[in-house]
Amino acid sequence: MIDPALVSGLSALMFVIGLGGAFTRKNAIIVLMCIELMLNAANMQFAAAAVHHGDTTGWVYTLFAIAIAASEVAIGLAIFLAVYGQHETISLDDVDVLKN
Amino acid sequence: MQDWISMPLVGFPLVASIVLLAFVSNTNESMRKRLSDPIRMASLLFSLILLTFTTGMFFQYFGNVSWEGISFNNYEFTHRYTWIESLGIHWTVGLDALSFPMVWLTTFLLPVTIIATWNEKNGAVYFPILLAMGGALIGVFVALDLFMFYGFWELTLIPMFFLILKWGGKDRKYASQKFFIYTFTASVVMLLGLITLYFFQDPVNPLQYAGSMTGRTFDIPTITQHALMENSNGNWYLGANIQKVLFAMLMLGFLVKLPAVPFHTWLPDAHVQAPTGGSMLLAGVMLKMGAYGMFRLPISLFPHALQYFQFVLMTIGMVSLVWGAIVCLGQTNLKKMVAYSSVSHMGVILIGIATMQPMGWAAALFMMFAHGIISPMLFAVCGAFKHHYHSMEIGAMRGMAKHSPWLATSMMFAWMASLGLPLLAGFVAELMMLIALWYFLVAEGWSVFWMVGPALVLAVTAAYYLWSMQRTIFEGGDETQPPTSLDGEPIPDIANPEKLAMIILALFTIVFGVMPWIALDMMHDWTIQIFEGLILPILGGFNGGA
Amino acid sequence: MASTEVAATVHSEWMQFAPLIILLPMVAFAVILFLGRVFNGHPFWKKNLKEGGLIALPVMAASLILSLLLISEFLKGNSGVDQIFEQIAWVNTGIWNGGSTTEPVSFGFGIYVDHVTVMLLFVAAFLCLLINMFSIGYMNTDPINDNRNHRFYAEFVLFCAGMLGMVLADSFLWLFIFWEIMGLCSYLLIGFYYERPSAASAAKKAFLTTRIGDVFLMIGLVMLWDLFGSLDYAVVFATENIDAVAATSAGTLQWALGLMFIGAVGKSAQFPLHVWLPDAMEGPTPVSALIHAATMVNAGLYLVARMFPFFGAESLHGELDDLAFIIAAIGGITAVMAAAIAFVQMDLKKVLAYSTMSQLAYIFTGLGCAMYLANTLDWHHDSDAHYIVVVAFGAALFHLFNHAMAKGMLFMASGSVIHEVHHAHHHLHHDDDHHDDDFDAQSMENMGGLASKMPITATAMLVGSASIMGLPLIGGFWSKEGIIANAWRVAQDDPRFLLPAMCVLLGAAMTGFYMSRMWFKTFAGKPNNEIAAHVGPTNTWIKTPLFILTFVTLSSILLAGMGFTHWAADTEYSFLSEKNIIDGILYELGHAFANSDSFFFILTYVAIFLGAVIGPGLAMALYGGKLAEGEEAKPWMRPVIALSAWVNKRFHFDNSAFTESSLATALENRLYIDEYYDKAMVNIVAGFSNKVAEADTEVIDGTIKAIETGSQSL
Amino acid sequence: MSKLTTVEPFGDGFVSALCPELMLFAGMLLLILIPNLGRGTFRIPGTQLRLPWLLGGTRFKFTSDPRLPAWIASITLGGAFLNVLYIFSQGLERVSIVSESGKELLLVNGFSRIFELIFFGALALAAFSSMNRLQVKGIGSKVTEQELYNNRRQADFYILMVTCALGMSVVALAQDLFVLFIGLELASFSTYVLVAFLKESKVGVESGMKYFIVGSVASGVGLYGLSMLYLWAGSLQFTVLAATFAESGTTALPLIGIGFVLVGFGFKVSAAPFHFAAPDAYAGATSPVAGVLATASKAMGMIGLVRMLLIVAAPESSDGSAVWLVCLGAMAAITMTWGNLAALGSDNPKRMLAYSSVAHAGYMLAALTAVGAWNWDAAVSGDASAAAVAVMTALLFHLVVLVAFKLGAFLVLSILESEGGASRLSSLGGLAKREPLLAVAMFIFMISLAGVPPMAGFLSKLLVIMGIVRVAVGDMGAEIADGGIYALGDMHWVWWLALLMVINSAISVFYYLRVVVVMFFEEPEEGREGPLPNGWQVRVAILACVLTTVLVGIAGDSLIRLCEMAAQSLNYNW
Repeated sequence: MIDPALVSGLSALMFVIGLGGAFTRKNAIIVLMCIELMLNAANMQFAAAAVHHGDTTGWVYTLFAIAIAASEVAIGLAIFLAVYGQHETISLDDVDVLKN
Repeated sequence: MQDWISMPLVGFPLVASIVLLAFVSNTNESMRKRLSDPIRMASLLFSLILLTFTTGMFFQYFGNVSWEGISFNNYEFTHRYTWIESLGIHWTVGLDALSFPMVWLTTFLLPVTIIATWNEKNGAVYFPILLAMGGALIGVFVALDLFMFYGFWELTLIPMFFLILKWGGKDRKYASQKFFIYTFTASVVMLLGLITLYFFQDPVNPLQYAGSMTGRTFDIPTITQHALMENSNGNWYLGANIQKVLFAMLMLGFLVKLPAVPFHTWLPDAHVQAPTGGSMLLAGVMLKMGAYGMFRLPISLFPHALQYFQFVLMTIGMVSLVWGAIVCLGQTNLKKMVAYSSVSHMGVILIGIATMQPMGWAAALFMMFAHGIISPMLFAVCGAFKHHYHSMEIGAMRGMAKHSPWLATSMMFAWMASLGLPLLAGFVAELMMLIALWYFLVAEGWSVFWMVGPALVLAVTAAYYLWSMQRTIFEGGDETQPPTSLDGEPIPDIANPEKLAMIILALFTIVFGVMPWIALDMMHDWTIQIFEGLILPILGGFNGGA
Repeated sequence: MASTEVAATVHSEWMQFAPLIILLPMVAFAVILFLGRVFNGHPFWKKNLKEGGLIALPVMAASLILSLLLISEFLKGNSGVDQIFEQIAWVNTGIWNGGSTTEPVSFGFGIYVDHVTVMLLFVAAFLCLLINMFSIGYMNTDPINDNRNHRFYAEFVLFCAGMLGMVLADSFLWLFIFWEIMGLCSYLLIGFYYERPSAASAAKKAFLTTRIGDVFLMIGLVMLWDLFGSLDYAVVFATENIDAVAATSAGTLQWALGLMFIGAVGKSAQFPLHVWLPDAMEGPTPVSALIHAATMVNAGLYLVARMFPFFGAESLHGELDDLAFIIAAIGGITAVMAAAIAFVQMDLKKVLAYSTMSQLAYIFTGLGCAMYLANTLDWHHDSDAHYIVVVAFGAALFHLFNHAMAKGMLFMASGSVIHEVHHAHHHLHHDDDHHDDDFDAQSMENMGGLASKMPITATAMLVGSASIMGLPLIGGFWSKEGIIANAWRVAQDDPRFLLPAMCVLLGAAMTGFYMSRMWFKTFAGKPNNEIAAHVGPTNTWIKTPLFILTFVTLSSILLAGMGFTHWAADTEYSFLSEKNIIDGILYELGHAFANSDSFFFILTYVAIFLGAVIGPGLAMALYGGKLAEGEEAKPWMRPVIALSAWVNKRFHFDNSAFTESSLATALENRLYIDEYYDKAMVNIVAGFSNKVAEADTEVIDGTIKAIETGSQSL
Repeated sequence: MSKLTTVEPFGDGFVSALCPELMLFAGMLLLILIPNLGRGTFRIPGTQLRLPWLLGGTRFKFTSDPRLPAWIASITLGGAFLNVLYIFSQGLERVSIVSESGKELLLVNGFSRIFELIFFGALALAAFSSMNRLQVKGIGSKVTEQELYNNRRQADFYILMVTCALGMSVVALAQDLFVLFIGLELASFSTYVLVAFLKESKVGVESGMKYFIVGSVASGVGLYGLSMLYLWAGSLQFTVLAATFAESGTTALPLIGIGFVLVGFGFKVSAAPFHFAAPDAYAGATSPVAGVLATASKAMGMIGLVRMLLIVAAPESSDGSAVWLVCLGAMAAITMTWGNLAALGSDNPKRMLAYSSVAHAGYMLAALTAVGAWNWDAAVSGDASAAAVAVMTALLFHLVVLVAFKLGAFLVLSILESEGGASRLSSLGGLAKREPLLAVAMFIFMISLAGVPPMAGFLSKLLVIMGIVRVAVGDMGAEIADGGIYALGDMHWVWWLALLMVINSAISVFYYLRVVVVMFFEEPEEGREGPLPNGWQVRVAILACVLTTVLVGIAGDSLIRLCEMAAQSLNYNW
């Protein structure tokens, strides 16, 4: 059995990577991937905590979170597609019609 | 007692205005033009009905109230019912000798303003807005609930904002916004002061009319009563520190409204851009809201703080007085000059208050009243000048005595009244202020050099008024002979309604100048009552208390 | 609701109508203004009512009659008619003196009559009526005034109401109120010809200059109120009140009175607030007569005369002598200065204006000296001292009377001259279209030799001038000698007073010169030009008041004989005191010409020599001369003209050295005082106010705007 | 307060307790179904027999009406709204929905009901007024009006609205942090799509993308915070969390976890510094959607903040301040000031309203701060918790009336938008001439936003300031009456937040008035002089907003009491 603490640590690492990526990357797809990374970090933490507390609710949380992540990806990709259709790019820096 | 009368005083013009506005709301332009005549007549009729009411109240025809002898913090025509019970907000109205002259003044100025601006464009909307303005102003004066007071206080901004915005001069956009924002800023600070005051009430023993949720009340008579009890014996209601802070916060709102230097710069802009009717009501009544508020709230509640801030108030008043007058001398714009002269006159009110003498306060009250009759005439003259000669510059039109004798006469009369010619309304207030000031300076051992300010202003006021008359009524030199025509048209004198308005205003200026006691007796009585009811039990001697 | 009874001592029923003396003209003001506005140009209004002149005339007559009734009542009662009208509580208020209650304060209006009142009341009411008559002849015959005379008459009656009210008022407050009303009317009347820029600026100058004085007056009143708790004469003159004030704050009282005196300086056009008076000649001539003879300038004198009880109070003994000196000194300086400027004036009315200033200065000197005497002598107990004080004060008041009559006459006469010169000019040139070309009807350059053409006018002018000069036995002589004598009497006590004493003595000679110069240049010699040769006699409306005033001036000796100088100054002496009139005249003559005190005996003759010989002699030498061929003056003027012709022939000298000197230039420029004032106004006041206005927009409003833009840019 | 009844999912009383939500669910199903009804047939395999099964194919005339989905959605949402009102009028019943394992999932009480009122009201108005919207003109040549009016896309729009409402009401009801999160995500996903709904316009998709990315990052952070809290407490039940926090709340793990969760909610209420996406989203979204974001969505975020700050990390009852007090106070100050200053410089009315809603968020955060300080005055007697209730009342009142005037303002803009854009201030030009009543309505909204009496906005601001001042003053009034002496500095520092708030509302007058000036003063833009597009629905919605704004402003007592009741029902330990 893996020590839940290690899992927790890994999840923290994933979260930091995800957060950092989300803030620094320009390509919307990569940002989306980073967000997924953050969600998955949370999932791992839930799982680890469920093991730690011996509470099954944690597993349920994980399942729900995976579903949420999936729908988020679906929505995100759809929006990016529409963006590409209008702007012909999905670089966050280049999409800047909105001004004051 | 016919207490109900004070209700329609507020409600009637507001409702009338809304009804009239509803008439024209969804009409096109030609329809509005056709409607403007009946609406003008209706507005005049409504305002005359109001005037009849208040005049009847004065002559004890309605209510049989003797305006003298109402003791401090007692009110006539009171009327109260629950409004927002949870917060202790009641619809409370009432009148005393402080507010009644202002209410009468408002109802007097409404028909006069309507007459003076009889031919204002887009009248179908203009006159109802004037009515709404009048209703809001009356509301301020009759309100005996802090919430109501503040509500009407801000409500007055809205019709005035539209008056300036829709009927104003070239820079009306800027001026109306500045007017609104400036006075609003000050009054929200005042609002915070009011709320803080509200919560400093003692909730343990639930007050009369207290809110179910808060255990405190917005009721002015109740609060005043409490303050009166607590203030005695050298105590400070709410404690010295808090009282000073609250006093300052409330005063800020009122000083900006008054306005006092250095918070006055909204006034010239607003006046110059405002239409004649707006200016008349603005200068006639709206500025007085500041002085009225001072008497009603900070002075009645925090007499100790008043004494503490006496020097500050005296300084502000003196600076307003002198600064306003000197700036007048440097003005080339007729209306701006008159606006600054208002600043100067409001300085008189502040000085009167700062003397803490019954005579000084009576002078302040009478100045409120007298200036309320004189300044509309000043602005009516300015408006007529602008309307007929398409310019506000002093010297744009010369030799008015020749081609526009009516306007010239009105102008001279108004100018003379404003510079404090005896037997016209303004003189009594100035004289009483001077006497009270000197008495105060000597009695309290202040430097007599404070007297230099008023002395200087008496001369400077004459100088700027006379100088401007020289350049308008008379002819100013060879190179500026009066024109024989204006844009090819013969030069017009003022129209008949304007003449009528001028005559009415001049008549009342003379009436209150020759027989000041008509209004002054009641004001004097109020100052004696507040002194004997509030100030003397608390201060009981010069330099006491603080 | 607002009337309280304060000591109403009513002597007879109709006395209740005394306020009508003020009210009638006030009502007439409104009536004339209204009717004039409505019926302007209507033939009935114009011809039959003289555009309001014939409404004003009966009103002024009624005022005069009521005044005379009041005066006679006062004389009958002889003294003690203090308040004959119940006081109206005009302003009720309160003051808190630090005690446990507030003290009620009331400002009331009532009528107060004493000897000073009575004298001034007669002068004002009488002259107002005469000037009104004169105006009808003067104003209504000049087409330039058509359709605006109702304005003149309205303002005129209001002015008279102001003067009468000021005289009758029972408190310093109401004195000030009516004083200001006069200020307004003088503004309106001086600016009567509003189309002339010079008139506009003169009106402004008059109002502003007097206003500066008024500010001081107002503060003085405020201080006085603070001392006495009232401004009613009945209160402030009460001995016990004066004693109470004297005990604690005599110095403050001196300051208060001093500030009030500045108000008088402004109103009576004394140095340094004299600049408005010459300019005020821009108004029509009746206005000049009104302002300079009957009303406005006398107001300042009246105010100072009103202060006399303070100076005379026993408890203030020796406390107010500095102020008395200042009053006398201001008078002395102005007397010489104005006379000097009058030397070089060519404008007929300007000469008279400066003469007014100079004569008023005499009166101030007289008042100052009288007050010094009252303040330093023990006159309450010592009957000699009492006599000295009373005569000193009486002399000043008598000079006020004489000057008012003479100057009123002179102005009306000069108006008559100007009027006719103007007509002659029109008659010759028929150029009604260009009314105001370069021709100056007021300049003495356009006159000369008019004695034969306008006999009544010339006579009036001659008598008036003589009265002003103080030619023995005529009008002003009686009072002027008194003033000079008193000045020297005081100078013996207090060397400071040598300044005013020298000034009045010198002034006597100067007066003699400039008044004679004026008369000779106008009436003697040959006509200076064609216009002067075509001047015709004047109309009846103008002649009548001249005739009456000539008589009054000449009969001044009668008044003197009746004890005017004693009675006007102090109620202890009754009118027509114990002597009969012949005795009185003889007493006065003896007192004047055969004074038992050798100093004053010499002084009298020095003064007579200076005023009646040196001054006129120089003027004759320079300006005298025969009339033109075939012109014949009236018999009583012939010797004067003949004498002048002889002196001119015998002693004529070339005065170009003087006329080209820088002093003459300075005098022509009024000693540059106006210029300095103007510069101060433009550079200091206007400059400063522009800076302040700039600061207002740039700094105060600028801060607001900076907050605005600053927050917007965020 | 009524007794708490416990109900198991789908047990007795479940339907009556969750009636509004179930109505929404049914409406959602109808929205999916009805527009698809048509002459669709189903061929039995292997035969030529076609059975009509009514789905797909050529649609009926009735079902192809483009306004149909809007009607369904409006009726559903409006019905839910009326249902809540009805429940209020009948007296509230507190129902707790507890899972079989004993976990408390949802709680129906005054607090949740009043939020349901907000959500359903706002969405019903938005849906109703969107009914007649025409698409923005000139988004691209390839798009025909036919397509834009496509029934199926209309259906999508309203389905999302209903799901959004559903998600929001779950947030209001949730008693488990994770349930709350799921509701939040449901609502968020709906709003992402609603913002990006105009996929034919550059602006629409861009704002959608930005809103999506920032929102996703925020919810990612929030979810991670959730997991940390779970790790710490072993449960995400609010009751458990609160109890655990009271024991050991000041360690790093829960504080960081709570911080992360707050980031998620802070984004929803657009509090600084998480407000950056808001202006873009509002500007790009259609106006009714932006209105929903500014009102309902914000209220939803506020629920999260209230739950986390006041329930979980509750301020201690013994000596006052909550741990987060200074942090939140600073956030409130920055948010209101930043929002106002940014709004000053904005020329786009929608952006301006967005920033103004940031400023309003600041005011609400200030109120929350005050609640956190409710018990600072140690001498306070039993009356003090009423202070906290008062602030909470103010907060709820503010959220309720905000729907009226903020959404109303967006609805006015939506009329202009369907005419030709509302992204410049000048597009409001001459509105007073073109349609005076609309201008008057906008004027009322603006001064209400600015807080000028007698509008509802004034009353709400007054309540908030009163609440803050009441907390700040504490019991000093009573003690002064007993002879105590206090200075200004003796008041709690949240008083200065009140001062900042009034100064900010004065600043805000600048930009609100600018709108008014443009409407009443300036000429219409070229080509826009004519009458405005028709559409009685949106005007009815605006009228409802105006009436609410004015009536509540003049007579707001009953609403105040309602909010007070709701605030009291939140009370756990204060």
